[in-house]
Amino acid sequence: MPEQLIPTSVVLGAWVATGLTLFIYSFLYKDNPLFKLGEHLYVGVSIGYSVVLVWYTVFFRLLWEPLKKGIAEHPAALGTYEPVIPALLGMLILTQFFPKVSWLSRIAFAFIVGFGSGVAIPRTVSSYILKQIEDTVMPLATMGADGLSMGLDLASPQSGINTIILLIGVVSVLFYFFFSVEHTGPGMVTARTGIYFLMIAFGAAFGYTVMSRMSLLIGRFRDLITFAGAEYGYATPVLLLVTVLSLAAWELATRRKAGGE
Amino acid sequence: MIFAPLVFFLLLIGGPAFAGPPASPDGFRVFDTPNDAGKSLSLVWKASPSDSKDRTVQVWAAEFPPAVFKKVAEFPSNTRYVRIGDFPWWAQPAGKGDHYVKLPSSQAFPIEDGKPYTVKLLTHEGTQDVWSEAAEGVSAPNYFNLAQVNNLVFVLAFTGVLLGSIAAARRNPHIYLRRIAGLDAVEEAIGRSTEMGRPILYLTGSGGMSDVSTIAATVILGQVAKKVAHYETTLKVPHRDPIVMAVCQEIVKEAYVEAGRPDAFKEDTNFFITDDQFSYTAAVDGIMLREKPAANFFMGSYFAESLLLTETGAGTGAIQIAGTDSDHQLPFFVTTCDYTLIGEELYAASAYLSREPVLVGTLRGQDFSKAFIMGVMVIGTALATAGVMLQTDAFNYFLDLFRDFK
Amino acid sequence: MKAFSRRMIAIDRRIIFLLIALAVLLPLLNPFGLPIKVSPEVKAVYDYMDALPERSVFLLSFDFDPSSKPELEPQAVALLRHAFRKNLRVIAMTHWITGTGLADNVVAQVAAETGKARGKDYVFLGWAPGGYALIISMGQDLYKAFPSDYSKTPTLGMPVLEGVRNLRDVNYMVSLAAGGAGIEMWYVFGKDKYRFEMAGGATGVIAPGLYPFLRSGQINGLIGGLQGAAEYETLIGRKGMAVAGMDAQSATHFVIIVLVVLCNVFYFALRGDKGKQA
Amino acid sequence: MIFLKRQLPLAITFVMGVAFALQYYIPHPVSEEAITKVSDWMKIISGFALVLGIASVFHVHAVKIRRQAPGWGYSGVLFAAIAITMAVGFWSGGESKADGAQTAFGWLYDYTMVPLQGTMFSILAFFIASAAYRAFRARSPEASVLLVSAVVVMMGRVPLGQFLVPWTWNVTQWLLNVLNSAVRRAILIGVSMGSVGLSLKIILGKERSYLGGGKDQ
Repeated sequence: MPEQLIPTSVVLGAWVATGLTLFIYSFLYKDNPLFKLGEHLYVGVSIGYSVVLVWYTVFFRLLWEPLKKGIAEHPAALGTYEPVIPALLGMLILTQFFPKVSWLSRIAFAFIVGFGSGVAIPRTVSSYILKQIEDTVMPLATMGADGLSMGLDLASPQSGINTIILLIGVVSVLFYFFFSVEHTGPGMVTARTGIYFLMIAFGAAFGYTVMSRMSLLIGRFRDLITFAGAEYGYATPVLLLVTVLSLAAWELATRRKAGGE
Repeated sequence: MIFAPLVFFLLLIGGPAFAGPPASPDGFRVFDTPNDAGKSLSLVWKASPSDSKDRTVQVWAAEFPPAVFKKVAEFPSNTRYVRIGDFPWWAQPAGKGDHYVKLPSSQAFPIEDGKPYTVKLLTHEGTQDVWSEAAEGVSAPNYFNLAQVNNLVFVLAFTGVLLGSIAAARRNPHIYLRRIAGLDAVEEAIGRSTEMGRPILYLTGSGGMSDVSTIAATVILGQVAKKVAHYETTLKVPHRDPIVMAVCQEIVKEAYVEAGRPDAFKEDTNFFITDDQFSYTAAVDGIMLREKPAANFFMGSYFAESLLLTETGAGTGAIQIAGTDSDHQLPFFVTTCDYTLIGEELYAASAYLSREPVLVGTLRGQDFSKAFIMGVMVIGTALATAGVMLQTDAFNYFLDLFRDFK
Repeated sequence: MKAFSRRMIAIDRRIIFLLIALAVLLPLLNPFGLPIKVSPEVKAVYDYMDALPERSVFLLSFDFDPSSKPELEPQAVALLRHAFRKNLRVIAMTHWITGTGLADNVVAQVAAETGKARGKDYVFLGWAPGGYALIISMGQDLYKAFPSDYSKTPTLGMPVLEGVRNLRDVNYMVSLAAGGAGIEMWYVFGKDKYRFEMAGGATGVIAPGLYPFLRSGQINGLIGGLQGAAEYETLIGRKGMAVAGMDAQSATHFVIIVLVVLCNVFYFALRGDKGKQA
Repeated sequence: MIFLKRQLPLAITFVMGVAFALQYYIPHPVSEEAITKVSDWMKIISGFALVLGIASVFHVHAVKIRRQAPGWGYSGVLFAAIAITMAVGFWSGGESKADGAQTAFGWLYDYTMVPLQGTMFSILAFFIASAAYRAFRARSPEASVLLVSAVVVMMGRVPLGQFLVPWTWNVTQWLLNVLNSAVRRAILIGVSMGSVGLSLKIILGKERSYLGGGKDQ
């Protein structure tokens, strides 16, 4: 297969993407006009994007189309007009613009907050309380072919010894969170154990995340390396030079200004 | 003890040879699957000692009155038993050790609610086939999931404990609360901002108004704003969700009124940036770099943006106080902020800051419930271990109460 | 020592940033190829694929979008290179509409470098809606599920699909997933019913959660994250993006660890001095 | 009037809260349908609320431009970016692909939003390093424990570490599978107590600050 020529729109895209990437990275040096430009462009595009998306997916698909279809098919049915309810609630939120009647928006807030609180209760109890208890409460010993045994293998998460460690960890960290109990005497020992568990876990989670964060940077750099190629018109080196030069010029200008004042 | 596996082994290889021709399954029943949304039937029959992996069971079903039967499932006859942990003891569809098969509606054999179906089993071994009696069943959706009744009881009991401790706190408001350093620092952070003449930045997290952690963050915002109102300090609250923004607007306004400083309230305290995660982060980082707030508050739920925000804030030398229930982001808050409210402490913060009996009582109620859960875990582990040692399932009557069933 | 330590402990963050940037960039430009330990779960995928006879059917499902590209693209490339080298027939597809363009590029690129022809040696079916329902429909009739491929060529009669009626005729299948649903879905609605062997490739974040599937034999192998991709590249003897990426990973981790150690050295130097003063 | 301003919102919260808490225990399809429907409603309500957000953005930046505050030019850039994105979006009918070809809207997304998102995200790699340098000091026994476990896991995760110190891999697995799960479990249980407690207080009308202050009498 012959080497494909990259379409102009892709090359243009590569330049735009590379430029914006470098502008944002320049923030690692310090706040500067290029970062401000990148930041405001980014925020602007994201707002515009949300507006378009909300228009088509919410107003069009969830509100207008069902209403239109419903009115055409069952104009008399009450269910047809159901999307009007959230539309009305949405309008109530907009009363915020008019201080006199802005209290009406509370009705919508009550609706949203009530729904959220209600939905949360049984689901939280199910997956964050009962499920967690269920997974913690495990027999410490197993009955095998050769009788009763307690697993001492640290490498197997289900072994008896790990079940005990897990139990100690959960109980001591939970104890640390007690608000109305003084952390003195045996309580202090338990709470201290809890703190150590917390710190080890936080350290481990931190160390574990390093890898996936580095993967992101590697991915980003790989794109920049790709765009450095001749087929993209050497976008990366050219734009890198432009960025560095403009930063230097800006730095000089601000220094001169500061010196002049 | 050595003989046990040997006997088992003999049974395994010898089983089919001694068992003779397959017998038709005993006690075969078909009924509506309990505790479900309908469109499914349940089949139950007694286990037989001659069940083996070489003997297969086929499920054949037809609409009633039966005309053409269709094979809908096939499996070895020594599988699909009711096991401990599948169902709670108060909602068992069949006895322990019975065979249980759930027959959901499928493309191959759709099941509709309210329609009768006939099902029979074909036991097949070698060249021999034996049909069971046919049984009829009608599927229907149910109005209550009995298997989750323990969840409901838990919620009701927790409500009771909560209301009880709130009432108790009203009668006796002097409850000991241990110190939380992050909350002692709130006042200090506000004071420092005032001294330095720099603004205070407060973020409510990434959640919408139906997220409980966002609600907690807005409640704390009210109390922070009340303290801020006493000083001549600017409060800045950039938002990702317009509804949260509107709610916070009301909360902050009210806080200034309660503090007796309605004149000091500025309409532009709360403002919206964008609903997109990383452009919001870029903009907030920009605010931190340009306006150099002396105190940054991060409350509510967060995702990957957490470190992008806190590390920038640390670079500007602000006092940073975080509070989040997002356990995956806690390591980053703990390492980059001066104070972090870990998990539950986010929900306790408003009680600490306000000292209102309702809130303090809630903490007491939560402590009781936590103690109860700790007890359940310790006792449960002991009972589960005893169950293994004594070879009994009697303790499951207790353990099942704290399992999550779907 | 004290003055130096004080200066080093308050070191400008930008120097750290620069070190990290270099630690990523240099290995990417010039991989030093640290030895990669191949885990049995990756070896299993390689062995199965390697044992397939020529012209066997290999189905690769790209169940991710550009945000997981850094980890899953190298896996896809390594698998495709292996498949094309073994002269397998490759069917590629995606369940994620946002991943369609990315998947098409990857398949076309690897095919081009190995001189394989679209329609004859491989086909990219593109995206179709339905999720699990799509798998069921592919299990019944592939040509109904995908009447035409991504470039709008009718699938019926394509040389690459000769003798393939549905998923039962697939010899090996790998789902590269950025969410648990990808691999699990392929197992529950595909492999379980239509009896083809399958493996999974996943991002580093979700891979640990898939080990139960591996242990129970629901998938015969698992490629996890960039590390898994690097292992696969090592196995096929073509070190590529992932091996270079792993070098960068090692380098950055090493830089951070050295920084942490140094910072503690400086910290103790300062504290020791303080102790003397007191 | 007081009823409308205070009692009605509280009543709505109570009814919604109780109804959707009970919804969980009802497997009937009607209950499933109700929650799907109301979730859609929430999307519609937030759609309307976006108007509020945009108004806020316009207010903030229009003021900047009018006062010619420092950096007001960037506010102009922001408006331009919003306008262009919206124009392109509506012109493309909100679709990023039409007939298999990329639309202008799709192009804008692929070459601005995607790389910018990736770039901001990847800055974490730098920050995680500088945060580690600052925070991982053996100031106290707790800090030392944090430091050691982080370093061990960092070693155990990459080929170089596994090569130099092979045992770190096993220790990493153990730390993550056992200690980390224990802590996460405890945090989750604690958090659920807090969040269920707050939800109950809201439903029962004991916490009403989200309605704009107003304490329990």
